[in-house]
Amino acid sequence: MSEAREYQHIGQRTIRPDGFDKVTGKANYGADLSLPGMIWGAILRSPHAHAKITALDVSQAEAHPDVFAVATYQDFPSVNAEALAAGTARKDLVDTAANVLADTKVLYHGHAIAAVAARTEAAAQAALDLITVAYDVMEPVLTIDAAIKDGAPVLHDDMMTQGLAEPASVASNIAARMELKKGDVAVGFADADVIVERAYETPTVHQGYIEPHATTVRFDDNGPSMIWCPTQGHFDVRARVAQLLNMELGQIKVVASEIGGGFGGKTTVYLEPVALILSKKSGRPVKMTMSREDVFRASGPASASQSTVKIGAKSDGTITAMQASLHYEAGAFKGSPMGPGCMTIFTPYDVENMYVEGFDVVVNKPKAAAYRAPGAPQAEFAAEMAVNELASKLGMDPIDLRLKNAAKEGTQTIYGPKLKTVGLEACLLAAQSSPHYQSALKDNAGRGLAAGFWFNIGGQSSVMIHLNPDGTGSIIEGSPDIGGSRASMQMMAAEVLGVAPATLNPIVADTEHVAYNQTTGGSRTTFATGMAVIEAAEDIIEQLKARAAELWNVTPEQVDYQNGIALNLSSDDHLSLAEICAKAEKTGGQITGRANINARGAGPSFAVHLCDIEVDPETGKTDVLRYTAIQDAGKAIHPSYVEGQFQGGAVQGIGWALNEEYVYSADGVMENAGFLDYRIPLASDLPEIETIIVEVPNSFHPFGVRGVGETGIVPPLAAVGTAVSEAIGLPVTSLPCSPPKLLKMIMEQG
Amino acid sequence: MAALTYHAPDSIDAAIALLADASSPPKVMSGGTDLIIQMQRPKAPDTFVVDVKKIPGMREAEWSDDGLTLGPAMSCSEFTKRGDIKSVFPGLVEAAYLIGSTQVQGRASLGGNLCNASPAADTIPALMANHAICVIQGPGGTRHVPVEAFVTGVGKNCLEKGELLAALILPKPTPGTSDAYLRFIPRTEMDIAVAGAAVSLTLDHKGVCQRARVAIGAVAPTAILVPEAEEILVGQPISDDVLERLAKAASDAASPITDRRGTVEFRRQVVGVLTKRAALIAAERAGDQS
Amino acid sequence: MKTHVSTTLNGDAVEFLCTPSETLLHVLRNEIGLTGTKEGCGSGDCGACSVMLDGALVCSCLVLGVEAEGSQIETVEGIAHQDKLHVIQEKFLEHAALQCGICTPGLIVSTKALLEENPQPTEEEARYYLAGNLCRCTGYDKIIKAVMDAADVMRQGA
Amino acid sequence: MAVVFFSSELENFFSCEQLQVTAVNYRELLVELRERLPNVADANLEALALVIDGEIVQEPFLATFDPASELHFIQKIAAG
Repeated sequence: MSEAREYQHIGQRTIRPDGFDKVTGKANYGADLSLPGMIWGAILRSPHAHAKITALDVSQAEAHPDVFAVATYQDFPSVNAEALAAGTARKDLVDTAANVLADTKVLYHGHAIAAVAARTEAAAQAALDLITVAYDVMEPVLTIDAAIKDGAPVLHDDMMTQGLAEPASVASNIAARMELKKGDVAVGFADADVIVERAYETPTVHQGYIEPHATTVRFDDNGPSMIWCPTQGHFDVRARVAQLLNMELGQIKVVASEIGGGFGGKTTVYLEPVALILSKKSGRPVKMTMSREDVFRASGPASASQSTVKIGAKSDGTITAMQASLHYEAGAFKGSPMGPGCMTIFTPYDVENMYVEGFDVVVNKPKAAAYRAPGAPQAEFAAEMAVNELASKLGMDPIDLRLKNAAKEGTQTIYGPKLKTVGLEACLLAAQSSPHYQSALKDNAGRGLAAGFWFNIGGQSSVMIHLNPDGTGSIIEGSPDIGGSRASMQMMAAEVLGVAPATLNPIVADTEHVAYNQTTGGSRTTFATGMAVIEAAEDIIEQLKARAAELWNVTPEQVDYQNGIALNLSSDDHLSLAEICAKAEKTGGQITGRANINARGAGPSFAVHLCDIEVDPETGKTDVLRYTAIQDAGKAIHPSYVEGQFQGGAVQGIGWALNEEYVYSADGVMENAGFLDYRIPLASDLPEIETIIVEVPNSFHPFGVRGVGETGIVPPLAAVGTAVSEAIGLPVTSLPCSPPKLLKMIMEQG
Repeated sequence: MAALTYHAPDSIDAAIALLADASSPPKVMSGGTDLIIQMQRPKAPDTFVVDVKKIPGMREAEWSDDGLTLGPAMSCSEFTKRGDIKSVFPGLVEAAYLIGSTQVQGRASLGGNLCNASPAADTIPALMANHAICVIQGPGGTRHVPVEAFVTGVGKNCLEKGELLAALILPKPTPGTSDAYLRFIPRTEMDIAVAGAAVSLTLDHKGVCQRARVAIGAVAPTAILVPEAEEILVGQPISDDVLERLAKAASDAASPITDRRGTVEFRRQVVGVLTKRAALIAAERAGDQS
Repeated sequence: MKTHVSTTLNGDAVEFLCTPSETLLHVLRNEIGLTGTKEGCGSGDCGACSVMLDGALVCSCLVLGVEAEGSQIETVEGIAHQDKLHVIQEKFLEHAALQCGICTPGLIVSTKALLEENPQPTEEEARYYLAGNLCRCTGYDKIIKAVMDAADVMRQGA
Repeated sequence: MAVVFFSSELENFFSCEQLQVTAVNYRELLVELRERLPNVADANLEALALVIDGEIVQEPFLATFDPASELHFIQKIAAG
């Protein structure tokens, strides 16, 4: 691919194909489907954060006339080896089962214990009172410190720390340890003229999608059972439910409804397997929804973290060593994003000596789920805060310091490979020359800058393109569209085929109508599913050439295809795509292009964010005055939705840094489980979020695309944290920068 | 959600009758923005709801020689659009404007905010600063209670069985008087007050304070008056020194708690800051009046 | 015991039965089947269920169905005329003011209320008026641009 | 000959940072590593992605490379 390439459609700001339904209320989301004869499910949740279940009696509920079915952990067929066809490790599956419906222990307040299905929503809720549970209440473990201290109550008696040189012999709350190194940090620190070292912490936060989890299911003995739900990966929902209920993949059809936000939080199952059990037992369709409170108490938050970072540099700004120790809360079951945290923390820097160790720690909170670049915001917050502190110690401009040490093509990452072409330097230079960075700062305000990195992934995508006899067509894909990706698919197919985007209708098909697609996550969809769309369109072109050759009675080699027109090279004849389709009947039937790929070569995306914040010295109240997000998109297919990803990530990061946090009581009850007191940013809290799209093409993608969805949430934590530090003249080490915390700092300093 | 009996009487007498012989615990509903959420809580008791919005006058506001007679069920959005009220009680209108979102203001009312008696209610300090009187009607007739005596505790008011809040009376302020209300919230909107302060001042033509009334919210089980603050202000021009002493008096009067919204130290400090800032705004407005 | 309620919904006479404890949101979605109005929180904190009730912008999760007796209700389904989108809807699409789209119906209803009340809002006025409509995808930037653009077009049209 | 680099995680298993290999594709690579590194089974390499000259290959089963290639095994990235 070439950067100078002229595009017909790519780079335009077309109207999204699913837009009309979404602005008129016609689009159907998770809670919008009802079926004839449908009944409602409800879930009994734990009132304790940590307890053994000593007795569970559902007989009264089962006996109640309004109740059609009751489900408990006992309804999961023993998850045996054969059941693991789709390849999930057994322990993970057991964890999933025990998270969906508790086994012998409840591990967080709100942990699901049992479910009932009844004629109405109200009847189902009421029937929960008929279930009796006896608990042996245990001390809750609510922080990393509490979890790793000697004698801490252990959540899982069989959990031995993985990744130790010497295998662990006693159970603990540390699920795993990981270590990455490059060069020798001891040598690096010995060479340093200046060293900064500091500890940081970030709170438990929630993805905060506005649509609560919901599902409507219908169990069917003689055909595939149907699951309707909002998910980032309906094929993975199918695999998980099949494993949990010992069913074959072919026995389950998952329909991905429109999805009201996910951000990583809708990549697992909560209600779906439970609803299917209830439907199987009752013989009726079952609908289940989470309340907003349930969403906060029992669906995937993002890990809280504790980090220490140490950085050494020469007086000229050359960084000689970077070292970090990272602890992540996994929630009730192992599996925090500690790994990617360790891998990303120092990736923006080309430094000889690096060392990172990470710990995956279980606590009595909901099982952490992915959240936009999982693990990276917590880790890079610590690293970027320390780098900015280093810059001020050296008396260097933070952009100059980063440019001096920036990762570039050929930089050896701490996790192994050398980077290919990346856009970090381009982003830093764009930041330096931005109007924002040139602008003056008002009193009581501070300015923060931070960089961020995320890998992005490729993986499996399957796409078919059907052409109709009039030349219109459908793009059948299997990547749930969480932010406008159908528009990009349409544009890429139209670009290759040389037709108008609106003539091709993109459809996110259910699990029966398209082959397996990996979950929409890892910023993979426009990259990987886009690659499949391009390949399917190229497949169509080969067929169009062959069909035209038949019509002209020449060989396909004598046919060229440009901008939607087939040209007969041995004459000046030409046929449009529509004309070829109109004659398809004569030349062998209708035309379908297909691609099943496992995409390689995902292009990492770097970002640099700039933030100005004013702090009221008498109250600690913060006000975001100006914000600019600069990121390498490789190539922006639909610039508006690329900007939207930058802006959305930036604002989620601003919320994380300023006001969002899970507030727990001593006994482990979340005290702010609602949008009133879990304070996500409002329209009135924010200025315009300025964006600069940098385009350093990814050489592995035909159009140069890099994923853009996740990187944007990585820089804001340190950009905001640094702006606040500058505004109050004190180092921020703990998020969120809530007014009580800031005012305390200001007053203690006097 | 609790089982619920709903009535929407069209007269005060009918409402009183319903409240007097209610089968289950009666709740008067105007905007319902607190009540409906409370009724949806698990294990919420069965409730006998009397919706007063259809009673004539309940959503009106009229001026007389005594001042403003306000229908307690008038929605905040109607109330805040009343230029005639805003010109006299800008602080009270600001307080009403701060209640929840635009959507919540379409329903919520001053009477509901008062009867719900949350320690953090925004309009209660502003009503107190403006000497508001509650007109209570019940089986035993009509009685008048000053707003500071109406609220008796967290979520508690002085209404007896069968009684309801029929009207609020806001005495017409003397010339040179104006008010202001400020609250602290972490965001710019949508939050419950972490601390609030309402100030009403009367200045003479020289800018010397003749009368003052200061009420603070969310720093005690109920909104409270700060008499010390009034002593500091009366007879003084509004100087920096006076404002600093005022702030300290408000902080000292506070007896806040630590909860998910703020700490004792934070609330104590911030309520003082808000009081002095509100006094400054009220003084400017009063200056324009005199 | 269910109560019979008569309303005017998006201009049509609509009658329904509901228990006194059912919210208008629940009635719209589950009794009448208009699922364009979304539930994000059920406590008036997110604005996804915004509707117009007798000319006032409200959260339908904080209204009882029985209260709607004799009322005029307007939901997102009533804003476009058949397939002709309202200017606000067109501008939301033009400016890519939605990503997942779950908050969009509430925002369209609220924006219409804003512009009927204040045809020429400043950006700050628009941001505060819409503060009760949470959006987690967009950071609000493109929403506000769409609102300001729609306001301009509507004023020219008026 | 292509060079395989082992991240410090994997060094715990192999006690070497890099290894020259004659293999020219993934399948040969696994065979060769099994012959030369006794503990390789414990490392569960099949669960890892292979990076070939900086290109991340999540599923390398069919991957080929040339004698000048630099190869790294890394964790598969899932993510939100």
